[in-house]
Amino acid sequence: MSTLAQQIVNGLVLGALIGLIALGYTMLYGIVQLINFAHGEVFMVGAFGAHFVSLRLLPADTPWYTALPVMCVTAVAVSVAVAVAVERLAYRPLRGAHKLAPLITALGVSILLQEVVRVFYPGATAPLAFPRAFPDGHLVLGPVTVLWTGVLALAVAPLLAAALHLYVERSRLGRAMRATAQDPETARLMGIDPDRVILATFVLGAALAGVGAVLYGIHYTQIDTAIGFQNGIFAFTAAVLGGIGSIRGAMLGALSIGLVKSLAGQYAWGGAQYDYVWVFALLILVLMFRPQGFLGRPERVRA
Amino acid sequence: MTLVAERLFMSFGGLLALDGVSLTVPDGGVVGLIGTNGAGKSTVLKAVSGLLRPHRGEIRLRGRPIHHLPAHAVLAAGVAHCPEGRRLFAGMTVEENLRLGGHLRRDRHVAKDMARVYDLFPVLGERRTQRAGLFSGGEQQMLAIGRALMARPALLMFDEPTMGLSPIMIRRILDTIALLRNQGTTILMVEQNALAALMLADHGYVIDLGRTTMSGPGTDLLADPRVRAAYLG
Amino acid sequence: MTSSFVRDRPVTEAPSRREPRPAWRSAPGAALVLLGALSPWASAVIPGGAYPGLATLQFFDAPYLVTGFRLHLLLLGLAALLPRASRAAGAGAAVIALVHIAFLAALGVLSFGGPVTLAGGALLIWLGRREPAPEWKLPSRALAWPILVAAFAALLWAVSAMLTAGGQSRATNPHGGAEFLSFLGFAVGLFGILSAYGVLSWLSALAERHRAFSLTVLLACAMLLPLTEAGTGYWMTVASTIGIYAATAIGLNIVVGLAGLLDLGYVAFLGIGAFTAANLAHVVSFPVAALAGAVVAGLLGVVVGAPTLRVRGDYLAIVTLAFGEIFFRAAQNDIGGLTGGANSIPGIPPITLFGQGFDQPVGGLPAGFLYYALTVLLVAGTMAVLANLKHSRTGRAWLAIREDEDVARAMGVRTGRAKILAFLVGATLAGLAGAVFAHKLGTVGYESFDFSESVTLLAAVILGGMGTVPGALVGASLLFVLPEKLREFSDYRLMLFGLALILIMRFRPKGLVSS
Amino acid sequence: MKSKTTGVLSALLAVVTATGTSACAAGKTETAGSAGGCDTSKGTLVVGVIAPMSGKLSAIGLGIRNSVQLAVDQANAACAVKGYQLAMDAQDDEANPDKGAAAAQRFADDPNVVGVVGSYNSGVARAIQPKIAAAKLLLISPGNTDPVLSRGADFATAPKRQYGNYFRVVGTDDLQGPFNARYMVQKEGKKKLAIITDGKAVGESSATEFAKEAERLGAQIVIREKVNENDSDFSSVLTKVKTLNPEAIFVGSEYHVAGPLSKQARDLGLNVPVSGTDGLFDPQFIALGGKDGDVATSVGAPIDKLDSGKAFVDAYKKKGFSDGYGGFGAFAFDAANVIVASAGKVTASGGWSGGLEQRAELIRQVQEYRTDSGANGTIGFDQYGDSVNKMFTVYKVTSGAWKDVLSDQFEAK
Repeated sequence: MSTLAQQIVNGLVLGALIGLIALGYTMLYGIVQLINFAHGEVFMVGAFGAHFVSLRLLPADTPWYTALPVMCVTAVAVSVAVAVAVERLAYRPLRGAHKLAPLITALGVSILLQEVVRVFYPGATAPLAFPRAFPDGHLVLGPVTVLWTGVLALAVAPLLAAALHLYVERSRLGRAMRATAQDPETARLMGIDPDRVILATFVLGAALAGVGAVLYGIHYTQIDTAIGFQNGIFAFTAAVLGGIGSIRGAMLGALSIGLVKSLAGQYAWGGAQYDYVWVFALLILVLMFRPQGFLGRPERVRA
Repeated sequence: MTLVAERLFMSFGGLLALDGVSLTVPDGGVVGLIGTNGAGKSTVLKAVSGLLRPHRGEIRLRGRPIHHLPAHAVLAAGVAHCPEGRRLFAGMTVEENLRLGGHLRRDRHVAKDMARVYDLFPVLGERRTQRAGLFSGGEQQMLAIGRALMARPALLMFDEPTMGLSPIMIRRILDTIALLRNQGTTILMVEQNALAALMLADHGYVIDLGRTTMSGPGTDLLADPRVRAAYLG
Repeated sequence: MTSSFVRDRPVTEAPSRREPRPAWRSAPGAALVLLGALSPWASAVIPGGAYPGLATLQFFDAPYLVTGFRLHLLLLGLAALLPRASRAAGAGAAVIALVHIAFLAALGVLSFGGPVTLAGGALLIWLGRREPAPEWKLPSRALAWPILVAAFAALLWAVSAMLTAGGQSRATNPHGGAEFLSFLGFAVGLFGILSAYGVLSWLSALAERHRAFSLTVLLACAMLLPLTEAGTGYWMTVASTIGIYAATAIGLNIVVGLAGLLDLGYVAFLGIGAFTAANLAHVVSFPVAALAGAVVAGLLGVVVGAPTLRVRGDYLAIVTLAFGEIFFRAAQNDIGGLTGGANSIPGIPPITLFGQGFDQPVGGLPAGFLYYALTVLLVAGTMAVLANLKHSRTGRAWLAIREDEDVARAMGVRTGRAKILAFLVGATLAGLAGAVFAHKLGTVGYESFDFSESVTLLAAVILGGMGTVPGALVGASLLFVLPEKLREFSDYRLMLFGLALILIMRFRPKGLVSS
Repeated sequence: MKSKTTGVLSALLAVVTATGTSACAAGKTETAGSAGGCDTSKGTLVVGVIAPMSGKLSAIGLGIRNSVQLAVDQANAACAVKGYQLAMDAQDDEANPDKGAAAAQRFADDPNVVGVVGSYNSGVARAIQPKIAAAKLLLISPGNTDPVLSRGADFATAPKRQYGNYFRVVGTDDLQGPFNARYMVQKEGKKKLAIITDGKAVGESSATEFAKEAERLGAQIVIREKVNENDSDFSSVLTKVKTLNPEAIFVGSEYHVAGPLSKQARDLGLNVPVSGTDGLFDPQFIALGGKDGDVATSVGAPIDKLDSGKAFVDAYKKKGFSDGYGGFGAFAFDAANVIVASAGKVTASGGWSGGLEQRAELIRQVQEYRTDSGANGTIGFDQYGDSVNKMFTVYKVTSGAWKDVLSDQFEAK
């Protein structure tokens, strides 16, 4: 029983962190139907940005309540800057091209970003220790122990997802995003500039990924140039599982992936070595029987 | 002259869609475009509103060239386009649809204009929090018109506003268009229902295979035997 | 499924109202390129040593002689005087100049000729004429055959030159990388000039009309590669690896290019074929093992294809990605004792035929030639399959599904059957290639079949040109030759590769060979 | 129109011919002369390197490359191979067997290559071995620990040399795994052990050998699990392991997995030592979460206990490489020195032709090579090509740094 509870918490923490990346995937796909494989790399550069500011710019004795916000702001700034640059330089020229062209570009961007960080960031050829910018130690709830960083992730990720949801539902820009997602041509007739909407989507997704990167770093205490790719695939899977285009769905999908990975490692056949298999098997099953994912709209409005 | 389009050429994948169309919409007037399916009527509207870019030719709004502008800039310049098939945002409420219509506006009169739309179409006001997808065809067309009005356009373009509606609704929509004209809005409309269009229009153009084949005051065209034979059956 | 938003934008071509530019406008740019070509390329004394210490930099040692890259620049500069050629020639010259400026900068030397040439190239690109290529009449058969033979011979030369440009060893030729990229720049220029004059489309139309003859000559030329400078064991190995991936990519081209089903886990079929053959290697002969690999992969292709009946578009892509990941994990964990897990399956014997081991040299030909020949046949075979399917009833059904599945169904296409057939054929071809892969490499392990390999294959199909017969071959060659040649840049190798992907998609989003 | 066509075609022909000749003309010039006062009139000999220089293992690969570069530079300065300049050619295998095999083929074809230091991954070595056997190209690995590579699948019962041209300077897993087990069971008194591996060949085989010896010594392996190398989150596996209350965890992987894993175990309340082989023995292990009490075994005596080892470290630091020498730089340095010294002997009486005869002679020289002053102490090879140096050292994290605990010769029991 206590093991089950512990495994559930383990899974939820992992899921919450993946969820912050998944939000970017789901928004972007919802609006431009682009699988932006480089989004994981946007997350990765955010982590390195935070690492840099903490180790090189902040004095060593900066208390965590100062360091953490500074790192978050830096990570967000770096992620957003990279995402905007990628959108302007790599994706925008491809509007109107065949649908698979941006996919290959995304792959190229992904390789390029990983390599640029690996070659030019000092020490990035190996995993780097991430600064511990949060109180060490853990919360003990009966048989379950959670690191404070895990508690933070569990609190912040759903909060940000909710904030994003509200923003998209209530704000003028959010409305423009939803309109573009539903019917881009008519959205243009409403005076919505698709370039601005797409750019805004990249910015929002990157900002969330930046925050996610800091939470990820302080929780797992190490980063490397490959964290973007692996977690990016998980995040994209989560977005599809939850119903692509849906913000709540992305969070829900990510939490389910975390849970399945964690619980399958404990209880399913094959143990931890097959945990990925169960995650992807779940994905296939869900898509076969509910192709739109958990919360996706069954049929899109536009033909 | 509110809008002047001169010698527009456009082709899709080698097929000529517009082959030198020219037309003029005077201030405060109603201009009707008629023609068979695929004649290029909708393409003209899309070219004006910036959804498509003509390969050659010029479109000027009050003397200012707009053919190179993106759609949102054309709207900002004062041209609203009420597209074929209504194209509402079905997942959004009436109110959200109207707000999107006034997306570019930053002035304080948006609420007043929304109230005016509700006055014009009371049914929308009653159901303002319902999703647009739940509405009947006629109600959807009302919402589409209301949405276009929210931009306070100088020129309002309708693409097949009566398509697929019941005769009563057709009457209702055409009355509304007439009312808008009387209030001073300049209108360019595409209609397959040539009779309705020409009755309403001050001036009409017949478009065939991407060319203007005839033009003249609406009543003259209505009287023309060739038009009667081809479009009025 | 909805159409992509990006496609809803106006699909218009650029307005072509511009007057044709007079030919003389390219003259200043051409003059600058020529001037750059003939000027010395370094203006400063190289730090840390006397000037002759860098005598190996062949573009230093004889500043006014016509050698290597200098000749390329001269040719491009002269070609730029032809009105249509100026933009392509300018691009080629600019690439060469950039490569050399960067190379000299890395040595801490300022380039003098480089900026001049770069300026000339930029001027040519800017002022050059853009207009559609002229169309040429196709010649009679008597003339067509010799022309095709000459064209393919030129292709063979180009391939060989491309492979050997810059030499093989970095240690003995430290600037080999720069030489290669510089040659690439020349090739880009040449390619562009030919295409600007419509020669390439003319040739491909010619080849299309005489398809059987072209294929024969192409095959013969491919078999002659070992006789060129590229005929070393190393290039034979690399070329046969490329061949295997090309055959796999052609199989993927059927699934993605013809039927429009995006598959992100395709490398699993290569793996299934390889593991099947590896398990059978000591039991049965190669042809049987290869057949078994193809059959098993084909059957699993049907299993993976089954969800296509329910899932569409990008969702299908995710399902295939999931299958690919499941295969990878299962192979890593030695499922059923079939994959060797972390230890991989070692000691797979080379293919032998009439007592001749395929890894041994035959006659004067380099070792690895037999594998090369086998993969050439494999590629030719899969290309024939693709070409035949493309023009068959099934192929038309696939194309209909690719354009619009609902319409296809309304037209009476049995879409479910057609889609599963696409997976079946694609997977079978990959399985066959996998069997050759296993024997050639001698060891098969799960690492060879991870997600990035699937992505590379997909990139090969898209870069080459979706749905085209030579596209996958061109794409696979590019994706496997480029990293191999870029080895000279060690640290920057993958970075350049990523950049190349982005640039190719930016400037040729339909792929290098578009239909 | 007609004349224009011919004009264009003839121009093209001219271009093609001209470039053809130029391609032949290119790359003619040769470096000749002298470097650093040595006679290098006979040309350049190449020491190849095959290592993972990009991806997760790039720190190890770059350490290997730099260390070989150091050895080559030292040899050039000392005129170690008379008449020749030495050069290094490092090829990235991305830890991928296909890429490694292609790189090996490239070296095998090149008569200037005298020998190759590589590969790091045992999996890559398996693909390389058959490719270069016929070319008799010398291959000395600084990092392969899989016993199969030298002694065959039945390495414990019926060892048989697999390839005459294959050597290695590191100890194999069937020695190091048991050595680690003996320390953990006998010295630390751990009787209930858990094993976690990363699915790669090195980790799996060392874990298997560890388990065999530990069970022979009366300990119990309570669970064996596998994690994904690319994961950062091991909490699920560790929660599962925790229910069985092991007294120590053997991690068959490298520091990038073992370090975070050690920390996450402690965070879950599983505060037991983590133990592993040389892949853990890196300062980064501690930075990434390795805690006091964690154990790593490594081949050879502690590098700073040997004068030759210290000399290597000093020389490496002096070079100012941007990456450290990593866990295997010292081995790569030793391997490169074996190649240099043997090449010097072969070319002493005449030049280097790169022929099969000479390559075979080089292999004979390597087989007889023996020194006690390598960076890792004794360097030499037994009849299987394995290192004769069976010295291993136990290191333990003490107050946040690795401390050597004991060094011993391993003897099979």
